[in-house]
Amino acid sequence: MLDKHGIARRIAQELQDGWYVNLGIGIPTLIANYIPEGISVEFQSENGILGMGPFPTEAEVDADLINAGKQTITAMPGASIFDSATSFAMIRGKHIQLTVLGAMEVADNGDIANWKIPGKMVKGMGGAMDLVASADNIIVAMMHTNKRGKSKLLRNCTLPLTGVKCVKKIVTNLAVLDVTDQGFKLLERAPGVSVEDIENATEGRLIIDGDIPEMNI
Amino acid sequence: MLDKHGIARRIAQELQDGWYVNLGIGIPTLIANYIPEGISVEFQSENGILGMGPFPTEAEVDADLINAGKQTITAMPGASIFDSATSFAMIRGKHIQLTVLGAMEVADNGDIANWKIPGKMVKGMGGAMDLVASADNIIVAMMHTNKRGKSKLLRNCTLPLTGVKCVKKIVTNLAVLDVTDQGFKLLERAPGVSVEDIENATEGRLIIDGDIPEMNI
Amino acid sequence: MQAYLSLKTLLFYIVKEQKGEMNKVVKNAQTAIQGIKDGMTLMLGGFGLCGIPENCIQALVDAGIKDLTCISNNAGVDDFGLGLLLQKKQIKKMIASYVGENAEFERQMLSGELEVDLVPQGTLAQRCQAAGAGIPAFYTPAGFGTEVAEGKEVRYFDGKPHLMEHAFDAPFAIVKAWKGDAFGNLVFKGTARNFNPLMAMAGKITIAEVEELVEVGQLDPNTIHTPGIFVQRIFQGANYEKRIEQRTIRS
Amino acid sequence: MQAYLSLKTLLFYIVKEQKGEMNKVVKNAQTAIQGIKDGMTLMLGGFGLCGIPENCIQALVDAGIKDLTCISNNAGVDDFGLGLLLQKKQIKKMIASYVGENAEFERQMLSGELEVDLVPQGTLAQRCQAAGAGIPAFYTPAGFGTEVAEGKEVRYFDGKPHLMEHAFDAPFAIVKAWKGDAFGNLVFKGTARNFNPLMAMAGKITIAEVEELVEVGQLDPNTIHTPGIFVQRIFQGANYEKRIEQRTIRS
Repeated sequence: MLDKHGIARRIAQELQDGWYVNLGIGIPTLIANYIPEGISVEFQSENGILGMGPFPTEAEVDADLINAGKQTITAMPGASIFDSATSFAMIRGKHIQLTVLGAMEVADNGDIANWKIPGKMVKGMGGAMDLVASADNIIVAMMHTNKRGKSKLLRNCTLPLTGVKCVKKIVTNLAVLDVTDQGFKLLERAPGVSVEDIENATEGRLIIDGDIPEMNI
Repeated sequence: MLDKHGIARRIAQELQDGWYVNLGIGIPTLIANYIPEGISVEFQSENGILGMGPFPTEAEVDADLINAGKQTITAMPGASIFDSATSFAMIRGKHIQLTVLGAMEVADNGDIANWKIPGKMVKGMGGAMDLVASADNIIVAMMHTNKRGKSKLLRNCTLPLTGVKCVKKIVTNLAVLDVTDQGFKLLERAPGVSVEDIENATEGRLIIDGDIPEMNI
Repeated sequence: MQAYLSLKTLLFYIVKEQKGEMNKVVKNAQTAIQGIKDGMTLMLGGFGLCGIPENCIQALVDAGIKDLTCISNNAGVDDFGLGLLLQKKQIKKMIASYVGENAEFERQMLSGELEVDLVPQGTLAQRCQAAGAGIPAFYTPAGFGTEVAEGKEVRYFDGKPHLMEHAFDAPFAIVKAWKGDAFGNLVFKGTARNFNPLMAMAGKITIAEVEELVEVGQLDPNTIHTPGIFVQRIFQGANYEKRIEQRTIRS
Repeated sequence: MQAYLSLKTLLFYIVKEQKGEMNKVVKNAQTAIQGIKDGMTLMLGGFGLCGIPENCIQALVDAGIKDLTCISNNAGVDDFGLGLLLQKKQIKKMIASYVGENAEFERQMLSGELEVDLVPQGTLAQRCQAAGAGIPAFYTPAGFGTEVAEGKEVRYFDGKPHLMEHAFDAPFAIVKAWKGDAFGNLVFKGTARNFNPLMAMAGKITIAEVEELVEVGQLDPNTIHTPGIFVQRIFQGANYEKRIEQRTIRS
């Protein structure tokens, strides 16, 4: 079973040289720490920067340089700054090669819910609806089950949707899965996790085709 | 009767302090030479500059600084440069207070034709269609009749239209006229021009209400 | 760019350009917000607390203008940014993409005192830009199949569903820039740019507060982010706190 | 903006960013235009002869690629700019707003050899921007009641008629900038900016030729006009003529 850092590390293996990547808040943010050797990617933050660098040192902190999570950041050499319309032009116009975000629920047709729990506080969708509606390559990074042990990989989402039929791949603490027309296709098991563990934790349609290898992580 | 410079001088009287103005090619360009004392305006050229200055001296010529007529220009202090989308955002978004352009024909309902003569060479509309469709304040600067003596102020345009019901005011070599729901309303006569001269040169509906003063120019 | 003009030309023209209506400088925030009335719709620049018009927000609090509809990506925090207007219950309706980090906001929303319209961030940005550019409506894929799509026209392009979204309409926009001049030209710094240039284009009257007001001609025309035509009033603000929401440090 | 990063941090990260796929530098125009085939649609930046990709146009002439559809505000003059491609009859269709000043263009159009689609200049710009921004369609008042409106959807907003216009679709865009770096970041000079940043956004593959290729990190992130994400290939051009169409001098 993976922890949050393990999930980030596994997703980092998906990165390809030269990609522009948008990382959501939470687990996705951790991915920046695990970029494979020999791979160069640029991180976009939708509040208006491309080429986001690591968090600043105390001396580098600048209130005018933050990411979409409102965290202080740095700019890498070759970075560029732009307004919010240009930022979402990059997103909507499919200039970003990979979007990684968290989710509360994913359905086996690729629907995703991650912005609202009716009856509870609604914080808003931020840029998530634009990201999921536009990106060709969306990976969801999340725990396989919620705090009450209920599966987050469902036949149908129960929460208000963020986007329909958009998620392509899911990396959880238990598994790596593709979203296909027939449902979740199990690709890899986390270290020490059995196919049965994954079956038990998955409510949506699960396709198990042949031997399922353990992640190489 | 006015010459081209006279027409430009009369239109310059319409300028108000603080206005942003787009001047078309031809007579309109001459207006910049007759800005009244105590009035500050900024000229926009739709290829992407606000705060266009006079033509350059030989030493100032820069191939990367031209106006929409492809003439070399200068930039005034306080000028700004932008791309074509931003430029037409200014135009379409009604940020320009006055647009002056030439015309081949104007109808008494405000229709304008100035981009195409069927069977002859078509040079294209450039930015004229955007300008006339968007500007709240459009003045046409032109000769009252064409080279064959035919009126250019018509009941209906005969040439392909550039825009419909958009012209607000016309300044010709003979007169100043407003476009109203009832047709061209004669406001002023050019020096030495009679009301009858103007009636003879105007094919569209002409409203003559009371004494028509001579221009103060 | 000043180099394009000879000194002689420059001196000849600069005198008359510096005065009159082209000079948009007002005294302070209090003067700048004149004309903003109860019940109006305002656009306010900023992302989180980054690049927000601190001086004008305080002036709106001081002036006690109420029943405002505020279009802004966020709603500040409890004791800063738009949170200050929320505390005094001056906001009737909030149009935003993300409103977390604000307990008073939550309380007012749940009690029904505050109306909230949540808009996807990219759609929010594009609706501002469209307003400034005279584009009344456009199509975007964002929000199809979600609550956001309710009541909106769906149209397919290349087989993919899109929603029709409309330009915003705001009599006033308030933005914050790094530098500006008397003509209203603005330059932003870092990610404090965000929604500011878009909202500057969109306001019928746009108020810009700047950290530094420079002489006309000091800003390079090539690097101006917001041409002065989009700004109607400008002033040099004071006492910028520039509060940081998430001070995240690398060890 | 480099000041935001300590020298230590900078040196730590700069090494790995300089190589690999993020480095978009190609050798020259000939290499840059690889993949452009007969019959393709190209966007080409520039207004008149100002800010046109001189090197790539020459490379297209040399490569003899034909039946091209060119989206460009103008069509050059007889012996420069796109006029060079017209001379060799490499252009099948021209999408532009203004095509005067070109006798060969006129001849080909009148003889029916050349197909011409005239688009209002603001609509042309917006259709490029929309393509880059993933906006498939938008509404504009330009052209209502004219030939341009033929076959287009008319829709009223606030009682005013608008036409629906679609985003362009171009596999290649070719732009010319003043400075650029290996990541594809671009800076333009003066009115040579014009359509270039919009077309850079719109091309599936965007080729940028620049007068000066600078080191990554040299361009101030705050003043970059086109972020590198929009550019796939870049090279430093040579022998720029920068011909002036109307050399107008003040006495």
